[in-house]
Amino acid sequence: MSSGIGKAKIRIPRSIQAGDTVEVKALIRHPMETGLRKNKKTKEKIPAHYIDEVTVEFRNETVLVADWGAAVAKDPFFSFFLQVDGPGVLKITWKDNKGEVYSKTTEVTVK
Amino acid sequence: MKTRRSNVLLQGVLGLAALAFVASPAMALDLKGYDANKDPGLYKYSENFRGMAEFPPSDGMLEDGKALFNKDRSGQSCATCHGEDGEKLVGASTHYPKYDEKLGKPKLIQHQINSCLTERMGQEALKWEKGEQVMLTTYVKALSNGMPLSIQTDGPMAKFIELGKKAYDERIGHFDIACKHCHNTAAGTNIRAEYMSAPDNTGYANLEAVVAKLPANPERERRLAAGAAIGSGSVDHWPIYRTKWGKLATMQRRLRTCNKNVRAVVHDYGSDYYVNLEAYLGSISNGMEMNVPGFRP
Amino acid sequence: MSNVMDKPVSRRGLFSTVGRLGVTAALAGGVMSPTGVAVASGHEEKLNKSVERYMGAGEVTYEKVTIDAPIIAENGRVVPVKVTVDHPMTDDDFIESVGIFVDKNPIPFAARFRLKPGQAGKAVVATRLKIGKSSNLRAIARTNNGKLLGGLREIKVTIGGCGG
Amino acid sequence: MDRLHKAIPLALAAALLAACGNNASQDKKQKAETKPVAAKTEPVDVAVLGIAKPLTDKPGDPVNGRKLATSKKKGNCLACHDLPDVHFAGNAGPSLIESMQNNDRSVGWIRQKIVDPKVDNPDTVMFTFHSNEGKKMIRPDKVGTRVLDAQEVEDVIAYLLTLREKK
Repeated sequence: MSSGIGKAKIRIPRSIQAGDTVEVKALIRHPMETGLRKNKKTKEKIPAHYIDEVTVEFRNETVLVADWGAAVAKDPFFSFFLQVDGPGVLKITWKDNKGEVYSKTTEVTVK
Repeated sequence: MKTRRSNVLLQGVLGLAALAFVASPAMALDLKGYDANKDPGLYKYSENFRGMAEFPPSDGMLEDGKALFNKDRSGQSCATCHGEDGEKLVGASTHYPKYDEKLGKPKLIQHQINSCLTERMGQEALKWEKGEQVMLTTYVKALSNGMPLSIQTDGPMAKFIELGKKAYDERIGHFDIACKHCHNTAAGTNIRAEYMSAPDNTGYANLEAVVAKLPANPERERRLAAGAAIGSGSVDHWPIYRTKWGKLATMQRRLRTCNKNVRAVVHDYGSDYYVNLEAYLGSISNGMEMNVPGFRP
Repeated sequence: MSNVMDKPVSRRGLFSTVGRLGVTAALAGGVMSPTGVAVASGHEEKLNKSVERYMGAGEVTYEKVTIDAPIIAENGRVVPVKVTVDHPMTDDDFIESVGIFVDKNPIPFAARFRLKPGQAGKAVVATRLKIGKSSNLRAIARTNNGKLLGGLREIKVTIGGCGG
Repeated sequence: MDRLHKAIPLALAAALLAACGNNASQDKKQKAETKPVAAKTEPVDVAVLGIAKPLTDKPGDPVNGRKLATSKKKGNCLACHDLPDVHFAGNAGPSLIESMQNNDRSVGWIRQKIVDPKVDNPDTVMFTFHSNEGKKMIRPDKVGTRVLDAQEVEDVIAYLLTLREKK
C-alpha cells in the first residue's frame, strides 16, 4: 500500500526557551524496501525503494544531513538535538533512491 | 463535489499534529490517538520498545482515516450522516461487535461500513483488510478512545458470545490446540519469541488474585517469573500497528493468522466464526478503555 | 554515495573525504581496526569497507560512544537504536558524523548522521533499524580532527512463533 | 502433572539410563545413541509406560531427532521447551534439559507425550504430534499428514534421551 507515502510528523517539545538544546523527533511514512526481498507470489525481487538522504534546516541553515541505507526500518524515525537560539522554521526534507522528495516544516516558537 | 471538506480536513490535520504535544482547543472533535501510557499490555516488552510506543510508526494514520471518513463519494461522505469528522459516532464503536436486528447476528464495524456504502451510498463495498477498510475502521474505533469497551453480553448477544467462547475453547487444527491453551493456560509465557497475552480485562490490579488461582507447581513458578497472566485486553486496542506486519491490521487478521499458524482451516474475513470470536474476546475486555490503534512487536 | 558532500553544511570541511582502509591488527589498549578484526573473512571485509567508505580511514578507539538498544529485540524489523557520543560540540572540537553499522546485515551500513557544531546541540542521534539476525551493532563517530570513536553492542534478534 | 514421574522407581531410571548408553564422552555418546531406545526390562505399568512399544522397527536416529526438534516446520519443540544450544527457546513448557536430566519418566511415557499428550493431561498446552484422532478443522494442505510421522517420533525420542546425560 503506497498511499500515504511521504506523510511526515515532527515533534518538538512544547515549551522552548532561547538557547535551549531540544530533542527533535521525526517520522515519515515510507516502505524502505531493501531491494533484497522477493514477492512471495511472483518470486520476483521487490525493487529497492528507500530514503537515502535526509536534510534538516532550521532558520534557513542546514543543521544536519543524514545518509540512510536500506537498513533503516519501514516508516522511518529519527531524532537529534537542536540548539534553538531563536524562533524559526524547522524543515526536514527526505529524498528517496527513486528521486522522490518529501518535506515537512514546523514552526519553532520560543518563550 | 461541493460537500468536499478539505478545509475541515486541513484543520483536523493541523489539530492532530498539534495534539502530539499541545492539545488544540479549537478542534471540534477531541480525537485522541493511541496513548502508550494507558496501554496495560506494554509492560512485557523492552524499555526500548516502550520508548517507540511513545511515537509509533502509526502516528498520523488516524488522519488518513479521517480523510477517508470525509472523502466525497458521489456527493456524500460518511460525515453526511455521522456529523463533522464523525462526531455523532463518538462512543459507538465501544459496542462492537454489535447485534444487528436485520441480520439476526452480530456485525463488525467493517460490516457496518460496507452496508453504509452499498445500501445507503450506492458505493462498492470495501475489500477486507485492505488499506481503506483498515484505516476507516481504525478511525471509527478511535473516535471512542478513552471510553470503556462495552459489548452487549446479554439478550440476543448471549448466544453468539457463547459460540465465540466455544470456538475459543475448542482444540482445532493439525496442532490440535485451542486459543485458551496459549492465551490462558500458558499466558505470560513465551512461545519462542511470541509473548502469550491474556486477552481479558483482569489488568494489573488483579495480578495477585490471578496468580493465586494458579496451581502450586513449576508452571506457576514459571509464570510468576514471566510476569504471569496479566490480562491486557484485546479488542480495546485493536486495530494495531504491528512492527512484524509493518502496517495497521484488524483483529480479524490476527485471528486468521493464529488459525493458520496452528494449521487450522482459515475462514473468511468477517465470517460468523471470527465475528463470534471477536465478540467473545471483546466481552472479556469489557470495561477497558479503547486505545486505538495499539502498538505491538 | 550521495552527492550532498558539497552541500554547505560545514563551516570548515565538515565532511572530509575518506581515505584508504586502515585495517591494522592493533587490538591492544582499546584501539582496534573498524571491525576489530584484522584478517577479514568475506563479510568482515565488507563491513570494513563500509566503515571506511562512510567514516573514513583510521583506527577506531572504542570509547565514549554509547549505544542504547534492546538487548533482545522483540522484532528485528524495527529495532530502536540511540547513539550518544560523549564529546563536546563546540566550533573547534566537535563530532562531524555518527555512523551506524549492523555487522551481519547483508549491507552493513545503516545510517550516517552528519552534524554541525553548535546547531546540532549534542552528539546524540536515534533511529530505528532492520536487523536481520542477532549481530553486533557498531556506532562510529568521527571528530572534526578525523579521530574515530566507537561503540559496540550485541543485539539479539528473536525468532517468532509456533510454526505453521 | 508431576504426579506420574515421581511414582517411577529409581531403579527404572537407572535401567533406562543404562539402556540409552550413558557414556561420558561425546563421541561414545553419539555411537551409543543409535541403539534401539526401548528398554524391554521396563516394569509393566501401563499408566507410567504410556506407549512402551516403539512405533517403528527402525531405531530412532538422535541426529535427525535434533533436527526435527529444532525445525519450525517439524517438531519445533523449542517453541515451548528449552533445549541445549538453541537461541530463544520458549518457556510455555518445562525445559527439556531439566526434565530429561531430573526425572525418571519411562520412554513409553515420553512417546505417549509426543504421540498424544492429551492422554496424560486433557488440558495440556502441548500439540498433538502424531495421533490425528478427533482433530477438527485441519488446514486442507495438512489433511492426511501427521505433524511427526512414526519414524520421526522415534527419532525425536532418541534425541531426547541423549539429554539425560548430565553435562
